[in-house]
Amino acid sequence: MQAIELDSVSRTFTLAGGATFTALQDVSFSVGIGEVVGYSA
Amino acid sequence: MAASTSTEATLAGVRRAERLWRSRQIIRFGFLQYLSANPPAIVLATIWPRLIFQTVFWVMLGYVAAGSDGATFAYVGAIATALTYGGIAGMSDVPVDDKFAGTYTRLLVGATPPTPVFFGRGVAQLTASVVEMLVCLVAAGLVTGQWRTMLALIPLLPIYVVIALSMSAAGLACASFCVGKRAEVAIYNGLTYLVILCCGALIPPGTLAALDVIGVVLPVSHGLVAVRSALDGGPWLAQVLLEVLVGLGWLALAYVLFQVQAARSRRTGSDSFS
Amino acid sequence: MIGTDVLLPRRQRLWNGIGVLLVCARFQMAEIRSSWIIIAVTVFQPIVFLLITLLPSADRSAAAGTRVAVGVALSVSWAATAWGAASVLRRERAMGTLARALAGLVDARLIALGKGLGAAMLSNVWALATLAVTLIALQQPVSFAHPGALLVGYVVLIASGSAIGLLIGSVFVVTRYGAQVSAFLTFPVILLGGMLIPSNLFPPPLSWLSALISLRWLQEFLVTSAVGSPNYLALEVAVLLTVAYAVGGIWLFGRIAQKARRNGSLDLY
Amino acid sequence: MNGAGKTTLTKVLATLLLPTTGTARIMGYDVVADTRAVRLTTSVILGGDRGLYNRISGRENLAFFGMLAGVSRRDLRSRVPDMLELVNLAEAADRRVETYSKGMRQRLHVAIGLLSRPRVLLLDEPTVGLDPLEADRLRESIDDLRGEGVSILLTSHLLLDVERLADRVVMLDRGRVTAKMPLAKFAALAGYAAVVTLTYRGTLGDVAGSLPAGAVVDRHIEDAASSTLVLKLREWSGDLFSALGRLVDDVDVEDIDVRPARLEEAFATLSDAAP
Repeated sequence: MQAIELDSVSRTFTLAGGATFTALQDVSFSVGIGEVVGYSA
Repeated sequence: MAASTSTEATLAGVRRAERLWRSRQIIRFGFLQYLSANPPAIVLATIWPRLIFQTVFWVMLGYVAAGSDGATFAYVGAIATALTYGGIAGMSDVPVDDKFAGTYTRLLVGATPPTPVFFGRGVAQLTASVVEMLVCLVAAGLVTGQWRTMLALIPLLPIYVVIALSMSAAGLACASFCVGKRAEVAIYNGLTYLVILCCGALIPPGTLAALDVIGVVLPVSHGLVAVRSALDGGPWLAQVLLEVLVGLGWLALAYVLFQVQAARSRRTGSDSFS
Repeated sequence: MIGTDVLLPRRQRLWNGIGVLLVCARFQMAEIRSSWIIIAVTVFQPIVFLLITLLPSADRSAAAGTRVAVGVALSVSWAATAWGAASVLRRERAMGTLARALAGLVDARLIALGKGLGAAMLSNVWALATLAVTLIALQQPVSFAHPGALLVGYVVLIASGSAIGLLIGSVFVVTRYGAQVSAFLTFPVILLGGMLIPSNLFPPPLSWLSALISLRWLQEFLVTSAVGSPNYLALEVAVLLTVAYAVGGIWLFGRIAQKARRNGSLDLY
Repeated sequence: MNGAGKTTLTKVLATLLLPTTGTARIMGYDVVADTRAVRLTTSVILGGDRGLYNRISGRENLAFFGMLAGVSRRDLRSRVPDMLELVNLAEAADRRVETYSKGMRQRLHVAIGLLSRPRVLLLDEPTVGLDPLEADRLRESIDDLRGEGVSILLTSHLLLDVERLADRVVMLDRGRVTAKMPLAKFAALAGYAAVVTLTYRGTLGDVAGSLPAGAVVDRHIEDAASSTLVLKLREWSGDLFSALGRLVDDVDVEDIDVRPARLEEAFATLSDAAP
């Protein structure tokens, strides 16, 4: 078991005008127990 | 077997004590927030005088409209409308405070769901509004010469406390309508005026059918019918139970609305509390 | 002296001053329309006051209806002013824009007065519209004997509202409890101002108080203009009081702004 | 919207936002199905000016949010003072939060996040607004947590945070994962200690030649009014200082700005250098 497991996570938002915005696209990575993972977007 | 049931009992006891401590903390924090927003000097200098003037105004308006009977009728109702300041405006400020402070996300991920936290923190507002009601009962009663009615109302104060409770539930529910938009002032003022108009506080029931129809589902209406009937020595329990029912209805509505708000903000990402 | 720029000739400065007043008024009206606060005071309140006064009372004649309608219009106008103009300064302070207004080239009092004017104009127009609709819904007859005089009285009402707004608005430069103070200010004036409740119902010391409130004289003038012949003396007293409020407001606002600048209490939110 | 991916991912993991597709688990619990279990094991520090009750003291904020996060009465009594000490807010604890500086508010956010002894910690720009000393103290306390087996997902623009704390690095660009590697590989490829920006009048001519290894010219613009030279330094060294000294002698210096390298700058060179 991992502390954090991300399996192709995506997230889109529909903005006021109806346009959609993709904030996350198929994100997959994991963080082990006691591990520190740094990330930046 | 006996050992395990006794440990289970103590575990349940610990959990109950923990829950009790948690609700006491939430209520205590509510008082902290209330006092930091309304220090005693401000309560004495502006809030109480404003409510006394407001109550006297309604009584005098009752007198101008329908003579001394009108004044007495208005006095009994105006005491209930004094509760709207803390019960509706004050209570709906509790979730709105979280909106402006940006602390709602913390409540969302907390161990205790938002609605009980709001209601717990609202106990301070509820207490303040009951105290305000008592101040208005005495001050306005003496100023407008209604002291005979004032004395008759004292044994009926528990009914006014029930009214305060059902009104606070409505205040909380109405806050959840406006949290998404910047309309909180108009919405809790709207509900306050609806209560003043439609609950038989200042306009006798039966004067305008439309008002009575709306009043049925609003707090205060049934409670005031109970008070007025008790003043004439008539039955009052049935109406008090109806008032409790209306209050529970509004509380359930508040709970559902805050759950819907939370679910929607998780779905759309539009944290309606920001 | 209210001035926008001391270097310009007097006539030019006066013209600039009026320009600033109108810009601030329009700005304030746009801001109020964007928030819902105005609805509470100028739509809900007139309906509530009108129904509570008219429904229980037996006398539904045109004269009685007019007296109540004028009383409600003035009471609501006061509530809108106490709240509108006051919240103008309270919001300026909360947003930190008050400090910028005080430091700006244009005299802050002109800005406050202009915004108060915008608040007063918008709220009175909305209150009047609501009143008209409610009176029609109740089929309550009212009379308009001298429309011209009524219009003059109405203009004085708006001027009075802005001046009072500046007077009580200056309180918000120093206190952070503006909401509670403005809520408090509403009812004493509505109660003792001789509008919906005749001041002769109160024992002497209190009934004299209403003499200091311009709205009480406007009530007298507007009712006599609508029913019978206008009482111009009452109008003159109202105008005198309005000027007194304006001068008082300008002086008080200046002193308080100076004090706030000395104690640095402007940015203490 | 730059940086939206970072906050969105943190919110999804903190159960504040549902993923559109895909699954996310924390300690085996699904963030959508087992929300309560995830919330009891995770703590999220979003930081920033909001998220605190301004008219209430720092200590009361901390105790209230700790209680809300499920910390028991006994633990709360001991851990509140400890946390205040840890984030160096002990003296200011009983002042209202509205009197706190940006850095103090950030430290209070961190104290709230650490109070409930989370198994998994989601840190969003933890050192933003902190002065170097406070940032170091915070990095030490986060490092201690790692010792206690706490797993941490940390986002930061500051290379120093990542270098000091992270075991592995993940790079997202416009919502997609573009790089995943252990810290050692990342540091080798990209590691810069600092960026020096020299603004001067006059001409320097060929700079690259006179610089020691480990210093790279990032940008060099010379014109009559004022010239700018931007250097990236792999690490500080004696001869680097003397080289800089010699550079500065020949020109009329207006300003020298030295700041820690930012993550994007490191990643920028990383993506250039990537195979």
